[in-house]
Amino acid sequence: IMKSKVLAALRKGENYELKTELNSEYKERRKEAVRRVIANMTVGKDVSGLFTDVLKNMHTDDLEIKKLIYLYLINYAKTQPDLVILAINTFVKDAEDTNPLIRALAIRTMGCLHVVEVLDHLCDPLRKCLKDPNPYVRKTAVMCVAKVYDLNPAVADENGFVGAVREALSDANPMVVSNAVSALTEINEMTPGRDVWRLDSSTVPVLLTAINECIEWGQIAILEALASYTPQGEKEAESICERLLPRLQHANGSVVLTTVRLLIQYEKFVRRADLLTQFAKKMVPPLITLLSSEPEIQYVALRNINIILQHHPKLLSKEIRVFFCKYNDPIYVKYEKLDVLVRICSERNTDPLLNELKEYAREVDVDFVRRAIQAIGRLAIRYESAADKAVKVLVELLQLKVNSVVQDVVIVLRDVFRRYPQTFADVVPTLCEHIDYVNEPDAKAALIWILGEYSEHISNIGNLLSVCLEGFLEEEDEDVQLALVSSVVKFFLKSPQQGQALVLKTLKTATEKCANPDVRDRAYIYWRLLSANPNAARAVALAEKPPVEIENANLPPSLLEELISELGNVSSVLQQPAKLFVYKKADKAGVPRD
Amino acid sequence: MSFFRLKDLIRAVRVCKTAADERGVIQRESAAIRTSFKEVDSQDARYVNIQKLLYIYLLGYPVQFGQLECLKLVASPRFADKRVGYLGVTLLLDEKQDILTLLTNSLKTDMNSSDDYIVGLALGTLSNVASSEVASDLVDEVERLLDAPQGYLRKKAALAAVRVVRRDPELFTSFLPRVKALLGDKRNSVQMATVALLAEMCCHTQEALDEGRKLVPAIVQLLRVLLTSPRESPDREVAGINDPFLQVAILRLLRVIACGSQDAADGLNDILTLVASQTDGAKNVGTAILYECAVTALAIPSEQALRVLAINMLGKFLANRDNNVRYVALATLSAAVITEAPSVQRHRATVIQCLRDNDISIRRRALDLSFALINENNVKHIVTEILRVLPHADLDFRPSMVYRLSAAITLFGDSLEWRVDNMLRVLSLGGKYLNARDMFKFIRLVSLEADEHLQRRAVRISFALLERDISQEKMVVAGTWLVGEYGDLLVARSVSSSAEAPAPVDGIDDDGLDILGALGKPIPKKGGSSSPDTSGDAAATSMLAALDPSEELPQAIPEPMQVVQLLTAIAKSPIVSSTSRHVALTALAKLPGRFAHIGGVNSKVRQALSKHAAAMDVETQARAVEFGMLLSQQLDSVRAGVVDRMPAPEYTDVPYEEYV
Amino acid sequence: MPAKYIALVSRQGKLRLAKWYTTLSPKEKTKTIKEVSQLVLARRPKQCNFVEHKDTKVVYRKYASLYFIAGIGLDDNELLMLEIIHRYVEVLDRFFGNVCELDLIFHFQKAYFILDEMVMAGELQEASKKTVLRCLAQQDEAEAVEYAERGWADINLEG
Amino acid sequence: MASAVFLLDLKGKPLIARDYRGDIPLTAIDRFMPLLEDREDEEGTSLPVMTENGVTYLHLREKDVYLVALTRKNTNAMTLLQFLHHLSKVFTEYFKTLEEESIRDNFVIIYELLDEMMDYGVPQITEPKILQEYITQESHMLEITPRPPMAVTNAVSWRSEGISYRKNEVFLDVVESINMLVNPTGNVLSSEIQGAIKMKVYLSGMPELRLGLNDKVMFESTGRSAKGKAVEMEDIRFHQCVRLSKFESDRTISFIPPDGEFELMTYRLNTQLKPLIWCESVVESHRGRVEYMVKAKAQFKHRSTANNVEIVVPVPNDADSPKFKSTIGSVKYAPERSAFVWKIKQFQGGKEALLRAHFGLPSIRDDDPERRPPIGVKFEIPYFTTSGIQVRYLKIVEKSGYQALPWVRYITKNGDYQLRMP
Repeated sequence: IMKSKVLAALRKGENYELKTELNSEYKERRKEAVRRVIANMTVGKDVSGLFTDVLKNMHTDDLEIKKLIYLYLINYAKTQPDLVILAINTFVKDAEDTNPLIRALAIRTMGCLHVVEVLDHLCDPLRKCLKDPNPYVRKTAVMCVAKVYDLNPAVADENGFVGAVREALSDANPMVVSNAVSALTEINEMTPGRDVWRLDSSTVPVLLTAINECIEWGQIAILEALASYTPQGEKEAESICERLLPRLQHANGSVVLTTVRLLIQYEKFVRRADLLTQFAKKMVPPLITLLSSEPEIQYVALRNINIILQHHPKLLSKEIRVFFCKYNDPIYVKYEKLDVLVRICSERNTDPLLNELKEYAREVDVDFVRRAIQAIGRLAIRYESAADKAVKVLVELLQLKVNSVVQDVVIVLRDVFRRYPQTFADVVPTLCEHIDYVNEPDAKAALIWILGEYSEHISNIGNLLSVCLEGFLEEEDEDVQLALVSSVVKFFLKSPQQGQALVLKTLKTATEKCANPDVRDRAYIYWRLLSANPNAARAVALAEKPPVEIENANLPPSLLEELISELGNVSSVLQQPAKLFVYKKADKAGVPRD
Repeated sequence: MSFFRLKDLIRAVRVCKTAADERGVIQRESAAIRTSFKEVDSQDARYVNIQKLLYIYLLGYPVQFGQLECLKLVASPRFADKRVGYLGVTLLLDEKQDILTLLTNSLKTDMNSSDDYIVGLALGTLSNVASSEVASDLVDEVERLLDAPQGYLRKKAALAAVRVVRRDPELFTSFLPRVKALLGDKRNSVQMATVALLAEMCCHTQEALDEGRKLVPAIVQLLRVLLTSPRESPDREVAGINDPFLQVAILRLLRVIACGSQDAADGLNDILTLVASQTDGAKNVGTAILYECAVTALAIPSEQALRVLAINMLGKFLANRDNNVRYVALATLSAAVITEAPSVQRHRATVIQCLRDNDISIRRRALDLSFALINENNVKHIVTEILRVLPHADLDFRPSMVYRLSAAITLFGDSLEWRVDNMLRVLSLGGKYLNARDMFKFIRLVSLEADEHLQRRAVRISFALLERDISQEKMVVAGTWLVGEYGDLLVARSVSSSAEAPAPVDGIDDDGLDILGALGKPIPKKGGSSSPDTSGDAAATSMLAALDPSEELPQAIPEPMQVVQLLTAIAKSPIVSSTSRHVALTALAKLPGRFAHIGGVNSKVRQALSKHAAAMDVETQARAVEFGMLLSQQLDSVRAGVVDRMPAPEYTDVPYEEYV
Repeated sequence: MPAKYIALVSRQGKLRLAKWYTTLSPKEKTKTIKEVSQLVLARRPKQCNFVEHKDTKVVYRKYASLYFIAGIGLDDNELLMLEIIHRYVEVLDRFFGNVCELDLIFHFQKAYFILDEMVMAGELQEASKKTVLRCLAQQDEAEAVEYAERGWADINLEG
Repeated sequence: MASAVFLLDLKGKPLIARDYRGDIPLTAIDRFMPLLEDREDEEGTSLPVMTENGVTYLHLREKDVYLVALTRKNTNAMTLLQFLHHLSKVFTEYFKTLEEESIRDNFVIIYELLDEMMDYGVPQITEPKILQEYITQESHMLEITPRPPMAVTNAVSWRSEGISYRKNEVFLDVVESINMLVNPTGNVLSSEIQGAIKMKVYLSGMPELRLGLNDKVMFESTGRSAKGKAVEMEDIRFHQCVRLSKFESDRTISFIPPDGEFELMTYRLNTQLKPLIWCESVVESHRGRVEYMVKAKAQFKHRSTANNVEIVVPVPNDADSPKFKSTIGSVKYAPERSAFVWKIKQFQGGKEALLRAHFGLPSIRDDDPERRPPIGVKFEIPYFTTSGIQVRYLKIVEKSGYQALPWVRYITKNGDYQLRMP
């Protein structure tokens, strides 16, 4: 019906049309057709049917066409390995071209085809290219060995390719060296335990020298390779570290972070205190500078700083202000900054941080506000000297009368109260004025806990708890139910006269009408205790509780050690061990599982 | 300040390359429009501005500031202004806004206009935004227009009346007396609108329904004419079928009217049979009519032959290659199961197959129908089939699947053992998705009767499952609770050598007060065949998802200390919910009593509890500290009765239909 | 058929028209349209023309680059809704003469006006294409006269 | 190691797909958008690094395009994100802007670049200058096909041999950007100087350059006393041409420069600064209108002048009917930024300026809560560095022995400069 429908009908025959064009006698039309084939391939249309027609154009003197056809081959070689053989001749011929760019292109592409059938034809050209006079060809050939090894390790071994790569480590050209390092690292990973390549005290200095000449990516490859090396004693560790220090001055954040990783790793071999202080001092400024990069880089940097801080808690304690959130920081950066802020805050700077957190708690994003309020609570629990001010800030926030803020504040206040029993009893009446805003289960449970704990400070406590009991069964939230059972029992034990009727009613409701077996258990245990021996009940229900410990957000030590040695890697960004997200080679990654 | 014409604005937006550019254009333009509203009071400007605003609205930007201006534009005497103004009203306003009261007057004036199209605009707007107040303010106008000489206005008035009745059903009295005449209107569109109006009224009030039933012959006649008379207006015909829209509307009306009325239904058997036999179902439009006809036939107390005809028709739909037709068949059969169970059951195999269709819409319908098909006889088969699909099912489906599975299992399962087993399967495969109430029901099921064999089985299976996987939340809670409560039944009779010599300190004080009187301590029945079946490590390596629902569930018979260990581990695990942790702490507190004859349990448990004494979670800390105190020596004399076996809960049954 | 809403969404997920016959807050409307478009755009060609979204059956049909979408009640006839959608498309096609997406972008008001002559209160109002087109022509004529009086006949008459 | 690199449009549809290792099915990219949206729903924010089903997705967004790298290994995430930024830089250099349209128009060359910049998932040559030497937008016949650039085969990978200029000149720009976060009472919460030395080098041959600064650390280490002020730079980062080990040992900045424009070094100073330009603001909200009073002060030496000062003050999204009165400069409402912009061409040190603004507000408002963005300030102060850094000398030695002229300019401007509103 619609105009474009007609067009759609025309398109049906597009592959047919392309076929004709690919076989056109005019070169420009053939070229345009190849372009369109690749364009279609890119957007996911199936153009595999044009394989032979595309291939016919492969023998060309037009570099662009050549590159496009190679691209086409990379895409469809796996599905049509038999047909790929048709292209081999051109590849082999290109690998002997007078232009090094073409030789490299041919070798690079053949390696990418992932087709076993190609291997036989690849060996001779590859051998030549590994010895090519042009370093551009050599750096490409070296990478190609890793591809061959991936496909068939035996072939790579038998032809002496791996040995050739090892030799390339002493090539005069830095890119050849760094690609050789990358290739060998890859090969090592493919056959774990085989150690095709191992750093030793003689190769390390060679690499440390090469690093100075390499481009940034080469430097990273070498730095990562150094991570697998265990220094032979203190002296060597010291000297390696000293030679690494200049890398901290590199403009590429990854060079910096990988260097930091190495320094931290080698630290354990260094005993001189002055050196260790110097390393730590030198690491700080480049880490801070990473925070001026693009947000994604900042994010990775912050996730890693979080890990580094668990290893070196004092490292950034003077730098708290640089982690203050900017208005336009993406939320994910703000979250990480907030985490770091709480982590590095010391007793000295709780004051400015609390002011800052109060500011955050007035922003629009509800999740961010919640985290800011929680952060205030953590500071209060961690530093007694900050508790007064923190509670003051929380009460101020309460008075904003923003629904979600009140909920979060009540929860945080409960935990602060648990840390400093009875200290803030005078705040409770103010809190009770805001009871109407509390309607989320978590906040309600927190409020009920406070009511139970501070019943003697609240004039209409009996009423308040009775009102809560009315909602007991409809409420259905077990945290609220549990809080109510405990609070009523505590209230009763403290004021038996006032509380008797309520406690009976509550326990009866909880045991007879409540479907939740856990709530029933809890109520039965209280009830049985109360009827057996009120003193025993008092001893249990009012048992003195030790001050809460801020659940330290630290990683388990073994994981921390693993992540420290993988700083910058995906694992340290996710803060998960690699085994949780890296599949074995045989397992299909990226295929949606049922 | 930029000031575009509408088409320029649209062009300006279309050339924007990025969302930010577009936002910029729109915000500049919106600011200009806001300023213009304040500074220029001219309908010409308003006319242009509101059209732009509507375009901006379509793009998803805020335009609330234009609401009042739409009302102002409506007040213009010009048709074009009203047309755009009313469009603005229907898009930017709704019945909940206070400023809508300002509209009533304009609507009233316009409904008295001499220009039919202006009246039409007012009726259309009324049908879109009227609140119950506006509806009652304007009901007289609508009533008057039902008698308008122009068919154009009669049909619109009838549909506006639909809205009036929807918002205030009591207003039907204004319209009901006119329905009969309107049904006989010479224009199909007026008939169609009237059919809709009558259906709406019948849904809301008994009086209208009674009146509607009296009109059955007239309505049937209307349909018969459509089916049999030669086609006069090819304009209303689709694929050779005469006004299918009116046909379907009438069939729907008949369903509303004859539902629950044998008399009314008796008058419909012939016409429905006629529709079913006369309509060609080859094309979508024919299928639409047959589908409506089948739904009506099954919904009303029609005669058996017709019902069979309807079911057969749907059965044929089910075999159709068109997915649309299969979809409606599955949907309708679900509704028909209640009354036509045996005939629908015949299609069970096809339905089960559809559970694996590659179209999520079909899968959803098939799932509904599968559940609807469950009865005492096939419950085992269908539950097994659904359990098989559960681990692969769409994530959105799972909560309702486990919910309905648990209902079907508890209500239709014959043996208690089968029910418990299969609930455990549901929990282990979909415990993340089960709601708490159903999990409670499962626990009640196990603890209700003093059937130790059953309880032993449940707790041993739970233990084996928990050893392998603690990621299914409700499984963890239920399993942990069972392990605590029935710890004594879980372990083997003879205690292995690992146990220390029994320490009298930890023993149960036999004189412990049975404080609530009725809570007799059940004497653990020792023994039973302690077959070593699938307990232990060998089975633990197999993935839970691979549990075949038709195979036996694994059971474990652990040592007492292994029980303490597992509960300690669950309480400590960072991946379990806080509820699981709470339950694990209580379960731990119960263990010294359950393993009274084993030494060292009390101290191990206290040690485990003490780890949580400074926990940030308030309930976790409370339990750790309170139970620690309870297990301390000073309360030895009180303890036994306190953490003894809990009394069985009361039990009430819920009918299956309430779940499904 | 009581439609709850009728919407036009482009293949790129851009909203071209949305008419609501039930009362929802602007936020709920936006959310519904977003979720429903995602559901519909993800459907493959051979699958059925229905998806479910909350308590609504979503009936959709693709015409060239546009998805016509209607949300209807659980008791309503989805097959007939497809016919109504098709009828609307036919009228659009005749009105614009070989309608394409651009027509509906530049003349979105017309698309609304046409819909308002065909569906009211969520019910089909007029099944006759001729009648709908005649009514529209007469209303457009009245508008044209007023444009002339206003002296800006060029605006909005021609894209 | 990247397995594949994708460029996607905003809906997540691939514009370009380059598979480097063949170990992840390319369909895995279909999960990218859903994953991104899930995260947004669950955590309120998308994340640059996400994992699902054994595949890690690393991405950044540039206008209406996502650049995504996929990997199945626990690889260096920082490296891959940096690489993606390099990609975006190279594309921008080639096509002026990186957006959906420019990608569609240039997909052939983008594939060529992707092939050149990464091999088997390992980043290779990413320097735009070098790439432009042999990957060009005109197509070539093989006989005149470019060769690999000298730079790749040289020991000095960033400079080709045989460059020649008639007039040998070097331009040095010392640019300091001030980052500043100030609370409504005027307390500076954080402040720092981000310095950069940018060069334009038009020199023949393979010149050796040495740059001298008034670097406090160097003065101290050589025992020389500084004439005038010496500056302690905190985090110095160099272009790869600078010999880092030389700098580490004796603080000498020596290098063979690339040809043309580049950034030689950056440094940072984390000192408590007084805001160079400080704005005090009062906001009065009423029903139907809102009024602003803004006082700006230039808090630097009288003989300096700030140019092109732009003070951006946020207003509600739905403000209308703007009216302004200011003692100097011009004011404009910028609804696309929900702000008004006060421009002062020249703002002399020590001066104050005053502005009053009045906006109308509609009677029916948006119901979203108001955000509280800060005031932003832009400015440039020429002939002035906040840190006091100075170029003491720039020595240029080339074996042909030509004379070359170095030119130096100083400028201070705003960086991320935010003044929170009350």
